[in-house]
Amino acid sequence: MPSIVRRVVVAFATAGAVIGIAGGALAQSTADEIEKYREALQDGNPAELWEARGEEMWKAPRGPKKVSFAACDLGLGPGVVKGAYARLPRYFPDAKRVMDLESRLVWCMENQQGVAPADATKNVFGNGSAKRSDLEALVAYVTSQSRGVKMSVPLDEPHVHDMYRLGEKMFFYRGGTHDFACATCHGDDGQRIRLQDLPNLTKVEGAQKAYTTWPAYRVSQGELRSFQWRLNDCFRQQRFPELVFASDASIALTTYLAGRANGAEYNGPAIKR
Amino acid sequence: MADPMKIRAHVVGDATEVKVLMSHEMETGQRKDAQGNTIPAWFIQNVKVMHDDKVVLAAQWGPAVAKNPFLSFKFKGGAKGDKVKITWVDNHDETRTDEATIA
Amino acid sequence: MDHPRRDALRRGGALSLLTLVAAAGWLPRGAAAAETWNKGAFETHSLDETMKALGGAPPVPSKDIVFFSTPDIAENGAVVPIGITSNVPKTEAIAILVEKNPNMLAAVFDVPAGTDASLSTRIKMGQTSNVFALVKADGRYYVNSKEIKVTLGGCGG
Amino acid sequence: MPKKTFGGTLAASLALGAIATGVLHGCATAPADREVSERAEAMMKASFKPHGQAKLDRLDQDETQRLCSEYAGHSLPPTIVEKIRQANLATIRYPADGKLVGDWKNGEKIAQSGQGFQYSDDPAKPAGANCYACHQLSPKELSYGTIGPSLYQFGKRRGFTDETRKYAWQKVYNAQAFNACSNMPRFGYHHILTEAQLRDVVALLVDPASPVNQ
Repeated sequence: MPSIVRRVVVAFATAGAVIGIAGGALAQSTADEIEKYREALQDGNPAELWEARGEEMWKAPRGPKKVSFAACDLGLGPGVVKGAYARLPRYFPDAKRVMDLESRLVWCMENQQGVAPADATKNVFGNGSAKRSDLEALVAYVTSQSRGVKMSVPLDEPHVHDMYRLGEKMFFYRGGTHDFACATCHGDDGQRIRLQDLPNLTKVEGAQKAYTTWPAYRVSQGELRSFQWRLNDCFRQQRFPELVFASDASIALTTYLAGRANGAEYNGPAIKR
Repeated sequence: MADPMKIRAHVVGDATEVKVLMSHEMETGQRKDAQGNTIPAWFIQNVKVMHDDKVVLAAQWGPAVAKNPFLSFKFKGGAKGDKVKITWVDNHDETRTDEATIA
Repeated sequence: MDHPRRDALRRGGALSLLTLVAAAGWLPRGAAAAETWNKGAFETHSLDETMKALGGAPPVPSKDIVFFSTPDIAENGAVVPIGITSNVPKTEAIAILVEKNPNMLAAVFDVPAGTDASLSTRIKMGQTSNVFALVKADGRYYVNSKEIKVTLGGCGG
Repeated sequence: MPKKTFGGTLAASLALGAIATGVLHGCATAPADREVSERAEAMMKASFKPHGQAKLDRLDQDETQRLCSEYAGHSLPPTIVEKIRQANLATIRYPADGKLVGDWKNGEKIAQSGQGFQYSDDPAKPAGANCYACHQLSPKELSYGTIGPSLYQFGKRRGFTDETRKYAWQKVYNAQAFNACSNMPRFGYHHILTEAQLRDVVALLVDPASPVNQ
């Protein structure tokens, strides 16, 4: 090492001290520093770039029928975006189905804008030919319009209540080569995988903290990821087959987790590692 | 055509605080795609921030600046209603200029 | 756009960090400023190579250069927040270098009079490394460093 | 598929236990609840698609998985605990040459890797055990999880004995032989790791030269 560098490093190296600390103190200082890292990221969230793109898409005429999302009812009336995400999933009589935001957006594309079903979900999660799809931008915009709104999924509605109970069963369903269930990693307090804190989703506080910060800009991927993506990628790591986008099971699990988060202020899209 | 920047400019005391997010891949040229082919470098090389006709910050970036770059700094002066104009140029000679009003 | 000028700079070849920082400090005010990119300086591959370029004017270690909002540990190396404030009087330029990145120089900022010598941005780090904050002030060079650890994460990797 | 062989053994012994004690079904779970479980399972099977090596049969539960799902969130009745432990203990196989300890250096690599069995993984490549995701092992690795207990000085604390080596082998092979409904994957039972890899992971835990025991 050239002398100048050695001098600088010796004179001012601070992080090096971390190496010397053992056991609990080390884990604590690591956790504190990771917390500082997360705080530093809050200063600017690239999710805003998606929100801006999504807002334009929401307002523009789209699809073969040249219809904008002004006709799309997210549960609070056609085109109403403010606060809509905090009340999803919900039962939509026109579709005869409980829907989350993403399945509802796809329904509007197909049924109002005339988009072919295959096209509406072609590149979800950035699969296929594109790195990203319009859906992430639309999701970023719609969710941003519930920022500060209290989560209130209509669990009293019988269809929603049934999906909640099915989602709960799914959460505890162990299977695959590794015996994993959602609960394996998200069923206890204060646990981590590597250095990532795992929210205990069986408790209201844990579910609230987790659900209200999705979708999120993932710095590890440089992309905005939706809640459907979150579930899909959890099951991949659970060694399960692929969870189909907007499938009943994906909506049931979303209903369970969103319902657990009821009462908490929605605070997405967030920025995460 | 690149997506617009997200620029925030606020008066803080006697200075103006500028925060900007840019939409850019900032591809390093060192990564490989699924087929094993190198993904060519594609990154912003120059950034210039103007207040009126004055350059208040100029930067040269390499590909080690993070994807969807973020930059925050302060300059003296600037009044509510003034414009802050930011331009970037990347190594493909693509460029984008956006403007924000100081709040 | 001023292509001939830019190409000339690219052909410059053995441009050192010293001349880079010098160039940054003397960026012409005006439209041409945004089209100057010092290829040579952004292609130094080792610390030795970069530091050797400093020749007879090695930077002086300085505690007047301060890192802020810069964690000791990055949860992900793809985005590492770096904040640097230079309290060295007459600071003209601030550069960020990462010792163990394939190319050391990450960014250089020209700080004109009237702009605070304090900024934050985000860089990529391939692994745990020292990060250098290099400052040019009143024609002289100063440096401070900080080690940032990059951690592994996730369940699937 | 090895799982079927072992799973068969497992299911048979569990069924025997159920007949003997009569507690396998019905006590902790109301019929309405079971109806929801059945619909949830049917819904899952209609909502997943095969992807690469991850086929739909991964949703088929063996008896241990089924019981652990059923009793999740409730305390396990002692009889069920015992049945699960016995059935899983019966699945443990030992190397023909009796050698339980391999190379800790390779064990460390296996402990660091979380690759394997995801549909995004190349099935031709060796799988990892991802021990650090849940456990502290070598003190040099700062990035470790806490779902499982710290294994730092595993061998040193227990003594470098035949019993320790056998226990380590059994635990990695099938943790549910000891801890019913443990969160830990059954690395031997499910053939996640090869016999040689199991030896290497055991070495990481019990070799006096392993960084785990420094």
